[in-house]
Amino acid sequence: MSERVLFYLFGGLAVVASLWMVTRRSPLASALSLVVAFVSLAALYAVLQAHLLFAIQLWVYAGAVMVLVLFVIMLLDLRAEESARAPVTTAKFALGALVVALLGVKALAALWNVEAEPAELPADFGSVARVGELLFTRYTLQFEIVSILLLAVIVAVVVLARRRT
Amino acid sequence: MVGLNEWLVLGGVLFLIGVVGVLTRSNGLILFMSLELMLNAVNLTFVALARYTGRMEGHVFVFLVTAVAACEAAVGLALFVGLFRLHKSVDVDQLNAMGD
Amino acid sequence: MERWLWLIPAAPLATFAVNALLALRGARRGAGPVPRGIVGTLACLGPAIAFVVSSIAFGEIRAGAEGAALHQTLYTWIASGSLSIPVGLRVDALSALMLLFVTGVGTLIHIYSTSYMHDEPGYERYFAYLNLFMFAMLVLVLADALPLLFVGWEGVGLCSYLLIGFWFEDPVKAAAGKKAFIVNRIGDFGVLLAMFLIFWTLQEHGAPGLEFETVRTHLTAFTPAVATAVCLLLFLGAAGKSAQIPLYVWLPDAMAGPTPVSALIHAATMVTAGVYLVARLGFLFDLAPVAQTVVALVGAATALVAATIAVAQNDFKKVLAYSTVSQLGYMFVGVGVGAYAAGIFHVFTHAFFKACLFLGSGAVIHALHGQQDIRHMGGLRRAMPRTFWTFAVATLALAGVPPLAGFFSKDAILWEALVRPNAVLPWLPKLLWGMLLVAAFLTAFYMWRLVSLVFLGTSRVAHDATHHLHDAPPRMAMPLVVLALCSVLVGFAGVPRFLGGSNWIEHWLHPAVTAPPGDSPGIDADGAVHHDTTPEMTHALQQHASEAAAQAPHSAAAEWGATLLAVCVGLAGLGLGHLFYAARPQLATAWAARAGGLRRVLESKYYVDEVYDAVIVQPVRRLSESVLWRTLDVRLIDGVVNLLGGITKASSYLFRFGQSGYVQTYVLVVVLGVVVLLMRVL
Amino acid sequence: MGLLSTIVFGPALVALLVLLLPRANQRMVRVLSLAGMLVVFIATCLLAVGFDPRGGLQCVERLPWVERFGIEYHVGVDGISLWLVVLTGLIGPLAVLASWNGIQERVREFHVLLLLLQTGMMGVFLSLDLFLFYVFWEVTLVPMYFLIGIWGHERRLYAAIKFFVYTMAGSLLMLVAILALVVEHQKQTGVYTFDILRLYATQIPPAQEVWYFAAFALAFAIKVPMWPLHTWLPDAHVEAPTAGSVVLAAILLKMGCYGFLRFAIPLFPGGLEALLPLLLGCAVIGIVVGALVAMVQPDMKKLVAYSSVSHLGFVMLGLLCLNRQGLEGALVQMVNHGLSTGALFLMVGMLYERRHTRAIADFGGLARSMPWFTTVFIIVMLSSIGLPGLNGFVGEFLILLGAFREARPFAIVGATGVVLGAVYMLWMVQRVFFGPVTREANRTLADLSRREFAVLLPLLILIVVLGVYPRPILDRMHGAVDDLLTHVELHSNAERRADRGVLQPEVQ
Repeated sequence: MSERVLFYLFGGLAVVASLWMVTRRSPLASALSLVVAFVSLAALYAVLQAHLLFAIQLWVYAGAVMVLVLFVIMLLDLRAEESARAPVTTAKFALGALVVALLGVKALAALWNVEAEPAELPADFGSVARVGELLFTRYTLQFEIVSILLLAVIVAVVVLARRRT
Repeated sequence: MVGLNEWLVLGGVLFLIGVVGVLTRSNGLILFMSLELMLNAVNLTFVALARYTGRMEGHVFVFLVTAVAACEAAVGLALFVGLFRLHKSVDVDQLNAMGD
Repeated sequence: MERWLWLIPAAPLATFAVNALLALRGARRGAGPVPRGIVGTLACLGPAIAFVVSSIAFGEIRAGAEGAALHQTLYTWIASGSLSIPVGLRVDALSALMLLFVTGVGTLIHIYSTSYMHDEPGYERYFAYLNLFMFAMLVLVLADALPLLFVGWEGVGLCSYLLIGFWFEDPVKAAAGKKAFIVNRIGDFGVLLAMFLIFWTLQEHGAPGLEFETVRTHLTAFTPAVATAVCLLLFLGAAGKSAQIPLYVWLPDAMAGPTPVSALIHAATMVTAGVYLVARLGFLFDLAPVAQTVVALVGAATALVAATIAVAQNDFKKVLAYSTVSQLGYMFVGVGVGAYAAGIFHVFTHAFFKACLFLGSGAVIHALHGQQDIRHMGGLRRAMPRTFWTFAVATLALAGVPPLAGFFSKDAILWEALVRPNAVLPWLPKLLWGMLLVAAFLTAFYMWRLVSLVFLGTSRVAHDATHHLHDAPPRMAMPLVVLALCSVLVGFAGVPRFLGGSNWIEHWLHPAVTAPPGDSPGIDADGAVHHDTTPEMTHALQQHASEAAAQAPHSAAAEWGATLLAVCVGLAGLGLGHLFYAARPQLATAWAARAGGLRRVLESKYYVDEVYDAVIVQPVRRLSESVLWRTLDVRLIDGVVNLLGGITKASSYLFRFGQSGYVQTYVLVVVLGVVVLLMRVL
Repeated sequence: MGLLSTIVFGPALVALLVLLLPRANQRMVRVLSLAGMLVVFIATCLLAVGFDPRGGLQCVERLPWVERFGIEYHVGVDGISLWLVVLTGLIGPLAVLASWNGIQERVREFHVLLLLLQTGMMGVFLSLDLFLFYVFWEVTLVPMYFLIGIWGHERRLYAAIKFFVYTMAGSLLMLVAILALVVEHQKQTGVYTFDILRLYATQIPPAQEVWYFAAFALAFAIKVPMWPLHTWLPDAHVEAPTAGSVVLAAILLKMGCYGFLRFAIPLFPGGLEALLPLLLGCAVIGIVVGALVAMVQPDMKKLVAYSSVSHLGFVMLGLLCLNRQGLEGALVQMVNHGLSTGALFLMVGMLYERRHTRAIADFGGLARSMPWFTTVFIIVMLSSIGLPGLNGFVGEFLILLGAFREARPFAIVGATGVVLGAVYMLWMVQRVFFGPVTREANRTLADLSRREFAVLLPLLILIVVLGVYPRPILDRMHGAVDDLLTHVELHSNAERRADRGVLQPEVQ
């Protein structure tokens, strides 16, 4: 029973925070609401027995990425801009809403109709050891590719951020 | 037990919220955050499916997606910093140098 | 000896290489000058070695049997399919004679140049060009096949271009060089096509090759039509190189070059290459009476026209140039009527006296510091006796005064032109003879006019130039004297039979210029060609033809008469020239005033250059510029291309609206795409 | 990696290395590029030395690429491609040397593109797989486009786009024909293959063969360029930097001629037969009109460009004749044109570096201030107008000799190009080098520097040596030319065979 409670609690929190994020005029507010959404999602991962991912979600998303975002927002000092313009123009919003509605009706209906029974889980499901085992056996190549990608990004960011003299 | 369909719909809703953000917001940073939200919605779907199939591959993919998202965040934000230096703005409505 | 033939062209080539490097080194700023003595000696050494080797070769052929030849193949130049062009050198009677005077006169002129060009800044360059010319000319003469001859042929043209434009800073001189090259190229076009025609004709006959000997031994391959085509094409080339109508216009302009060059290239050697070519392939021309007729007629017309122009020229060298054109016409009449020996004989004698005349003119111009206008000369006899005497001897030789060289050779041509029957135009021999006689008269007249105006009478030399007047210095005088002596002596190589001589030169050349017995179509007395005769009959007919031409029905008395008439005409010309320009100058002025129009036409060379310019050069330029380039290329073809481009560009404007550059528009499109997909799938 | 792969990919490899160099170190970039080009050139020389003159494809390398469609990495060299490869190898280092001072901006990018272009050209000449060939064919397009578009002169964009669109338009049609041919071959034999040796055997109905041939011929004719598809050439040449002009004239144009020999003619001999009069006509018109238009150009580079149109007309005339002399003449002439026109563009570029103008009217009397330059220029000019004893004559002579048998009227008209060639070249030389010095700036021009002389010297030596002794080149062609002729004769109709008698042994 607690699972259903947790689902609605954190699921609802995530949805509300997301909506809040999309509609805020100030990027700072948006970012903070997104942190809330990410934390809620982390909680949901825990509900789904994904222990490692729970940790990663907290560290990487709610932690590292969002700190980075906040840092940039503050660095750029975007207050001047946020007051100058409406967050969303009406036409744009109408168009977006229409498209999303079209997409949403069909897609959500389809998703709602999916039926499945939860599987029997082994004891160590979602543990670091299991994920690590997969990563270093079947998905080594993908793992290595990501590591190279990270390396490339480090170089790229250094190049991009360097001030031209 | 929460049904798989509920998890999926939750993921779908989050995703759609992200889409709305990408489509409607002109502030580049918020646009970027909406994108992150969409990625997370997909991640949620992965994790839910892993839970209901009992297979761990979903977790691996979330792991990889997270790594890629982190990369994207780093590069994307660096680009925004660069853009802001150039135009004093991160408003994507004003960025159409490719158009004309 | 055969193994050393390559030395003949190699010697001047080597000295050319050294002098060219010295010239280029001298052109570098700051390089010290090379002593002129070294350069000059080197330059003379090349042709001198060639002369020595040529003399040895000549002696060897004289010692050999009739028709003997030296032959050396160096390597295969081009090989493709059945075509194989070896670089082969061949010395037979004809080329040996040519070699001898080319290297002999060439050496003399090199020696003369060391003095004449001494104060020129481009001394090394000059000798490099001159050596290169010797090389090319010797290749031309030594070649055993048409392609190699063509190498020399174009090579001498190139050197002529370079030497005419030697003083390149003068645009007129540079243009003269260019004109010479281009007009020669028109002729080369003919030679090229002739080569192709010969090759494929022989290929069908199973004997692909371009060697003269191959042609000579496969004459049956040539039908009259093909032979005529080949010969006319070759003659186009010969007319270009040897300045015949209509391609003679470059030679007078070529006088822009240094005077020794005019003597060597534009009088003695290169310009006679066309005559040499016709004589070399004489056996082929014998098969093409139509072509022969054309050659003879063009030659006679050139001889006459050029002589009339020479009468009215006031530039020392131009007079000599037109005289050369006219004499070349004589030679072509000789080879055109089939009297190759007579034609080559005139080439031979002409080389000496015309070289002497040009070098004499060079001595005068040198003494007068570049003055070439004969109206500003006169009375130079006293100041320049050596030059005067040698010049006078050469003039008399040219005028055909017996027993100087020109008398024998000119007379041989006149006589052959009169007695050789023509199958195409029966009345041609008499016409040719008449034209040549008139030309001979004019030649004597304008030459003595020249002598009178330059050396006789009173001096009209500009005052400040009179102090520096000097006779030719030793190194210039020596060649003059040698050449003058030769002008006296070389004629005795061809003393005709009726004067008690043996006509050595005809016997000497006979085996080289005629078809070998037994392997050629027959020619009867009328010059008509029979292909259906057996070899024996052919041989008999040929014998008959040559004997008929040589003796019956003309008696020695007729020959005596014709010769006397020619001599009288020459003397009359000289006399009239003396009367007009030395004895009673006012007569000349009066006549010139009376025929002012004629004089203007002659002075302007019949306006031929102007006509060519208006009829050919300008229209072609205008066509190229305004029609082919600006209209066809730029407007039409590019117009179509740009139109297509424009259409594409215009249609792309339509699609550009989609490419707004706004990120969100793109995202919207993507999402819409997903919507559409979902609609279909779900 | 085999010799041919080294030759093809060597330059690309060097390009990668160059990319790693620091941007600021221009000298290093130049030295490395030069070294790379030289190594490739030495490799091509080794290829020529080890070449078996008896003919046949040699040094073949073969690897599967896309097996499902029978696409392979298949390279090999024969007597037809050999000398073009060597010429490409030779021009490479010269192009780098020629840009030593002239290119000062984006040096690294320039050399990378030059090296990539080298790879593309080598690939075109060595590919034996139609797909591979097409890839390389297009690869050459891109670097050239940028070379013109970035480092060109005033109207560079117009010229670059014109060049690109012209060539692209032709090659797209060729791609269609390639695919159609492969499908046709698959229908007949059941296998997909792009191997030209196997495609040679495809039987195509005569009615369609013409269209196949036309599609290929259009692509190649644009590249050659044949009149009237030549108008991109003057613009591209005039606007390109010196190295670009040199490579364009010396190598890129030959790709068109080579395409005819390797692909269009042996694949569709029947198509050639049908279109022969048209092509011959265009070739001959190209000779004459190219020369006439060259005559009146006020711009030196444009003049040389139009002279290329004329010279390439000769090449086409020779190779369309399909007899030994004509074909071998055309092959020799391709090399000769590469040497002489390459040298001419180099020298015009040197003048441009000194005076920043190419207008003939801005010069005059240069022979006084630049005697070495003038000497070299005149020698090259003489080679270009086919003076016997220099290389240009050998090709022209063989071409006209061959054409004189197969297409006599065309040969006669074409031979007038010999006269016209002399007219425009001599006229230009007269106006540029002779006469009085009319502009003060021309009085003190520097003569050839050591580097410039080093660039021209190899060309000069080859111009003289190949004129006096062209056999090393000719002898290695005979085998390949015989193979080609035999193939074409076998695949064209019997009537023509009897008429031409090329299969009958010629009397040696």
